[in-house]
Amino acid sequence: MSQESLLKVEDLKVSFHTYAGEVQAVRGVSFEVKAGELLAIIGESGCGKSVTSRAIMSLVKAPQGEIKKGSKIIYHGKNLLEMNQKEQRAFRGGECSMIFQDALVSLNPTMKIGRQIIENIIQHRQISRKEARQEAILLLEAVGIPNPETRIDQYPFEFSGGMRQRAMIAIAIACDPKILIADEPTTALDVTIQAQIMELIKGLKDKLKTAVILITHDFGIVAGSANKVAVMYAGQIVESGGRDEIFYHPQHPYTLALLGSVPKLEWKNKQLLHAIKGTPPDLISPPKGCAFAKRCNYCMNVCLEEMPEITYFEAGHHASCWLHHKEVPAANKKMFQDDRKMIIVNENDFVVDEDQSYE
Amino acid sequence: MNSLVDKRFELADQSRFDADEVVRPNISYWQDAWRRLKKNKLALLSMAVLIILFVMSMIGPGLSGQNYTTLTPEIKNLPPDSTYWLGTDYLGRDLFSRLWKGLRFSIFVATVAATLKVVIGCIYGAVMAYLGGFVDDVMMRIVEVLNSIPYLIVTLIILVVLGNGYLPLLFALCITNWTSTARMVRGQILKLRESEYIMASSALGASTTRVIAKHLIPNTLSLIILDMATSIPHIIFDETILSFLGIGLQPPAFSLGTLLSAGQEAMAFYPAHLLFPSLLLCLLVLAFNILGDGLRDALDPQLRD
Amino acid sequence: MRLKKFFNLLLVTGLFAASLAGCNGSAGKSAGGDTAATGQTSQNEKKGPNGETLASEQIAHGQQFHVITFDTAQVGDSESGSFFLATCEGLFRENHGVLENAGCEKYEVSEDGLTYTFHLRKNKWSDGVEVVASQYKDTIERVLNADLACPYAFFTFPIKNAEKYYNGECDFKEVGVEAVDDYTLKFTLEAPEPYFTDKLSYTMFNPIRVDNIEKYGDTYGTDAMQILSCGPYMVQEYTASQSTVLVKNPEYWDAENVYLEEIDLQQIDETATQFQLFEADQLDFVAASGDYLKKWDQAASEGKCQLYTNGDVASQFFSFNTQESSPSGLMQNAKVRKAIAYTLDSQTFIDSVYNSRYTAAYGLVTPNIKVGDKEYRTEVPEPIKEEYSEYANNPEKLKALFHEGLKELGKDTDNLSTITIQFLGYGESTIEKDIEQYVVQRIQDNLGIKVNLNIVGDFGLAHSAQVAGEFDMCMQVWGADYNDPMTFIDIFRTGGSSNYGKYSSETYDKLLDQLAKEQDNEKRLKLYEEAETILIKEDVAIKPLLYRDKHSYINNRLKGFQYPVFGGKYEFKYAYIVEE
Amino acid sequence: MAKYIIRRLLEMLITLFLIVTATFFLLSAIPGNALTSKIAKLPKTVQTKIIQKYGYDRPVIERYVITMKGLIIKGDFGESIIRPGETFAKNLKAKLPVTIRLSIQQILLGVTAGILLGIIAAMKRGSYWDKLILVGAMFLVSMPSLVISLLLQKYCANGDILKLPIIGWPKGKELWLGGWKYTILPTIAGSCSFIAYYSRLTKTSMLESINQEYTLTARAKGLSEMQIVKNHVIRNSFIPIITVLPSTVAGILTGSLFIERVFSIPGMGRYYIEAVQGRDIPIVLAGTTFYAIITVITMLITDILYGIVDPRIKIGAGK
Repeated sequence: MSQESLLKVEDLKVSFHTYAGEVQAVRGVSFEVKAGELLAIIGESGCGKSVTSRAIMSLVKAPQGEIKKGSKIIYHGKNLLEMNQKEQRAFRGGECSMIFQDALVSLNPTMKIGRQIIENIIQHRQISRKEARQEAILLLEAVGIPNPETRIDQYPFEFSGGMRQRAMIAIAIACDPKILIADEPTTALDVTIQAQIMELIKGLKDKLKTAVILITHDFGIVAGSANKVAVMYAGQIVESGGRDEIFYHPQHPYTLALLGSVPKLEWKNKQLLHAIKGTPPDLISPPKGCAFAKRCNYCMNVCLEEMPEITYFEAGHHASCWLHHKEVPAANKKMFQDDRKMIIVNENDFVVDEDQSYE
Repeated sequence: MNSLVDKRFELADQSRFDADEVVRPNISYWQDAWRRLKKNKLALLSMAVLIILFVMSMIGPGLSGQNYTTLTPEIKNLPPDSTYWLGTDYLGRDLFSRLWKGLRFSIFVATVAATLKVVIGCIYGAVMAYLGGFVDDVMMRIVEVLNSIPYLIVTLIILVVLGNGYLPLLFALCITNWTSTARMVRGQILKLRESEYIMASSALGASTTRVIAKHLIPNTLSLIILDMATSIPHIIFDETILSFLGIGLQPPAFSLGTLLSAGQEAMAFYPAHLLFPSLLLCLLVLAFNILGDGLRDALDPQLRD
Repeated sequence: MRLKKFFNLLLVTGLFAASLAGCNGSAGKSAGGDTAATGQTSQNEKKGPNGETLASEQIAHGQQFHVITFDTAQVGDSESGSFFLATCEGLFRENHGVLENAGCEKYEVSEDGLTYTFHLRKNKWSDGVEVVASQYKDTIERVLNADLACPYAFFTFPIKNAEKYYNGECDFKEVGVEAVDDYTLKFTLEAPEPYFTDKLSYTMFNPIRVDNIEKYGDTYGTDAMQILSCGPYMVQEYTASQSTVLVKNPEYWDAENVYLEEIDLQQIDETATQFQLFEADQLDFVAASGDYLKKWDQAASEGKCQLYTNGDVASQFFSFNTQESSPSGLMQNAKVRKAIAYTLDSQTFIDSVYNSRYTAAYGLVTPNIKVGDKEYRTEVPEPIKEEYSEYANNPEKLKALFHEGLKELGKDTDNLSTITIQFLGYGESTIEKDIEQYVVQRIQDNLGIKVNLNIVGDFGLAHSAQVAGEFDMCMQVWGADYNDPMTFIDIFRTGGSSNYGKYSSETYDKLLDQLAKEQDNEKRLKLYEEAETILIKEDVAIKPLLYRDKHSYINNRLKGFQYPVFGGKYEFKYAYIVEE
Repeated sequence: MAKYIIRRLLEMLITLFLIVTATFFLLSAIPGNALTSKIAKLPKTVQTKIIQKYGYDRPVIERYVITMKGLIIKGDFGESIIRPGETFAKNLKAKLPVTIRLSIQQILLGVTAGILLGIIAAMKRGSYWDKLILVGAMFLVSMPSLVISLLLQKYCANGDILKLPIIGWPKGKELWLGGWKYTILPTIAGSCSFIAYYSRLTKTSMLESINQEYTLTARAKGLSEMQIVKNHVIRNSFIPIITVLPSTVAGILTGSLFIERVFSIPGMGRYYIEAVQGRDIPIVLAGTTFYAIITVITMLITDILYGIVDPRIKIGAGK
């Protein structure tokens, strides 16, 4: 952990200007990621996790999208947001690349897979088209696509869903990026293929020492692969820490609620799935207190009025919740802890598969 | 102190608020579309222009109080003055009044013909899509044949068989235009029928009527509205062309097209006779076009964020 | 749209009745005052027929003729006629309204008026072949070939046995045409016809070259380049609907009196464009239209161009449906018809809606039509001019007359507004159609009855409605086919094909029969007068409206250019360009 | 592929047959025919002969059979009724080059300028350029081509600004190339609506492509805007453009009627409309067939093009 962080995001704020008003999609997010580390950002859809990843890639489109002043995305000591176009482009695809959610729409339907990979290689490396093609074949092979020589000249619609996502990964890793952002890479795929894809990403991380930012809403995926987890809600990180801390000692009611909503094999008593009541707040006019307050079982008066402070726990684990305030009555805290015990029945819930699953 | 602390950290009364209330107001598709349209200044302006034009076409002919139907050659080709605001035409009729009266007919023809076209097209398209198979093939072939016969012949024949007047003209204008709507509706319904949410809703036991009412119609409606908005300028032009060829509306009835073709004959000496109808026609078509564009932007769900 | 103009032409002017020329009494007058006489030889190469200084470049610029066919036998319109006036020489050629010998040097008519002997001039085709009498005979044979169905075949019917041969009832040998020798041509007629020579001046009677026709077979008549010329000019270049270049024909017998070296014709559809080009000296002559009239009349009076006015031989009138089956069922009564007819004054009408262009008509036969050498219209007063003035602007008198008529029909009513009559209108342009409303207004204002105006914008439809008698009154235009009042009077013979109102009068028919036999021009004049009066004044089968006219502007540098009354729209033979 | 084209051509024959039949009977149903004006004032004997010559004394069905027989045996619909001896083929030879050149020039100018402007508008979305193009296109599309032509004639031809001929068309040796000054005004007048239409279409289609996820992917690869537009957006946004091209091509044939009339150009459009108005059945039938063949063939070409541009579409793979 002494390692220097590769990418550091500080107080990232992103807004979108829509007809209805300014949507504050990301409201002061900070995190960092080190080489060879996998950071999972988890949250419901619309919580700003994808926007965060796109902000890192400078893919937030003006004029609707705006990265607020004071936001910093520091890579190798340089603020990406202050780089010029050319440097940004070199960073995108070269230093940092991205795997998108739905490969079907994220690949150009009218361009052969090979060209889409080669395009990326040529853009960032000084090699000929012919060499790039060889490279592309190797890449396809590396991501587990059979017959890469023929596949390279096919169009995306000729690929199956899993194959497409593999091709997408091949594009992403074509230039040996230092950072890889995977935005819900497996959402559109079925379970067995999900596992294969995740294994592939994990393998890359270990082999190439790539830093991976995994955006997902699925704890199951996080459990098997993440080093660190950040839980996002309504444009903010509400809890962040090492995987085990988040899974076994969640400190934020939202994290707990998310964990509660994951079905578990070993639930014996026919517990119902804990759905989280309500829906996320409108980010055009975010609540002045805790954004989760109105959906929270432990909501206190203060939660509705003031933003909670950040409470730090063990190394790197922190959460923003009033429950951890020293003046909170023990009864309230106990309520939370009891619920936590009930939900996290078995400590092995999420680790079962870690060693055997993806084989 | 305790009491103070207690109050702040007391559990909030959950019944005081509804977790769902925080939800951003659930704007329906149409509200959303309307909201988008409202943001489009140009579209709003054109809507205002259309309303003004519509109102003027209703009250305009009587506004100057001058005669616009009786031929009084003694006062023909007068320049604009305080009595005849835009002057008189080649037979001494008040141009100002005629302009609005002609506009009334053009608007009337365009909207009614567009509506008719859309209705016929929808029914035909829906029947094609719904019945499918052999019937679809035959009906598509009919559309194909109709598309390949130049509309002038079809129009001529209709005007001949049904005679002169408003109704035959309306009928002729819509009959030559409906095929595109039919094709579009057919395509859209076929696409929707395949789509997952419709399958899902039929699987959940929704009746056919419900599927049609709840899914097919709303999802086709935006396309139909767009189709109508874009056909109106086309139909206005078509009507003009027919009048110009002398097979459209016959005097004493007249439209902007008739005024335009009469204006063209008088152009060299009384440019105003061509200028004003042209300007009005341009304005009308322009407003419809811009509104159509605005509607497209507003109704296209792809741009919704 | 050109076709519409073509329809208009057919409608307005008959076959050869050209669309413009010489009203206002006598033959065409040009403000430029060209009184060129043919046959005069130029004393000096640089001098024109009247001693003017000729321009070094003798090129005239005109509008493309909308030629429908290049087969003389099929010609039935004045546009095609214009083409053949320039490229062909018939027996006669019209010069300032007078027929002059052209293809024939002289001719004799027998006492009984049945035999015509023509002595031909020595003339050559553009390929050097002599023009001979048998080529004229070939023409008659070809025109009478029923398989070709030539529209104006009936012009040859006065020739002995011609109609029989046409109907396949006899051999061609029996037809009264004979090429006595190469330069003598003889026609024998069925019955005397005083205006036979007038008919002979038409395109259809031009000599033909059978060898040339056979050369092109079925395609003959479709391309100007196929035509062999025996007239003043020949075709050098022709692009359909676009342009034609005619050049002087050196083989023409009168070539030394042909001044123009070249005639460039170009298609210009829009009137505005025509005037734009005329103003820019790129077009040498242009027909007046609409409001251009005022501007260019003014320009002509200032000497900026030459004004050419002349009456056209076309008459415009309303026909009343004289049958009981007419939509209103009232039109069989002459008093009803008269009351309606007299609501509208022709003079006020043209003053109001036509800028006083054209001539107000109170009769059927137009000016410029002759009986013998006398002009009919100057000899015979218009039948209703006087009577009309009694009724002019007198609604009470008109209504009384109308009631009288209704009483005779047993359909009198106090409330005239319950009566509706059908007016079948026809017009090419919006303006023409609009004008018909004026008529409606006059009838409604004066009689208080309702007039339902049904304007048909399509010729075919209008004609069908006319033939079917779906009208109480309909607008009709008739262009003269030949230079005799008969061309007009004959329309209303019982059962005539253009007698849409189905007018039928024994007296009238009898007069027509009498006329067919009568050779004495004085007597014929009387008979015509009688017939016209019965038709218009007594029976009111029609209401005359106006006589069309020719009204054109010619560039100052172009002299001697003519608009003939018959045979074609333009006559280039006598034209020349002067130095300005 | 070949099989597909053959099948399509066979289908085309059926469609053409239906079109010819429909046109024939529809035209025959109207009172009056091409002879009406020709014979209106002739005596009855001659009228009968002429009617017989063109077979109008026979029942419609018999005329139809004769026409179709003629079509099969001689391959044409016979000669014009209005202009004796003239056939459609002969006119086609003279007038088609004119129409084709006019059409090509109009389409080239209209479509390329339209697409270019559309691309500019899409790439500079929200800028003054975008607004200018939008407003300009709106004006052009809202103005009748007649008015545009008249304005051009009035202001570009009389030497004030430009001195261009206001009428005429190159002929003879210059039929295909040369005589450009004659073609400038008609080409501009005729292409205005295309410029307007295609610029709007291109812009919409481009924006749609730009909003697609794959554009984001391309951007994530670090490609420049130019590269993205060139490599990813254009090809995809051309698909809808290609689908409307054939209707443009087919429509221009009769669509340039006003242009041909105002500029006195001897093209097919005018010829055809005149034939329709004159009920010259042989010519109308031939013209309609010709028009339909062009429509069907352009549709076939579009389908093939479509397959080239969009690999997802397989030509000939069923419906």
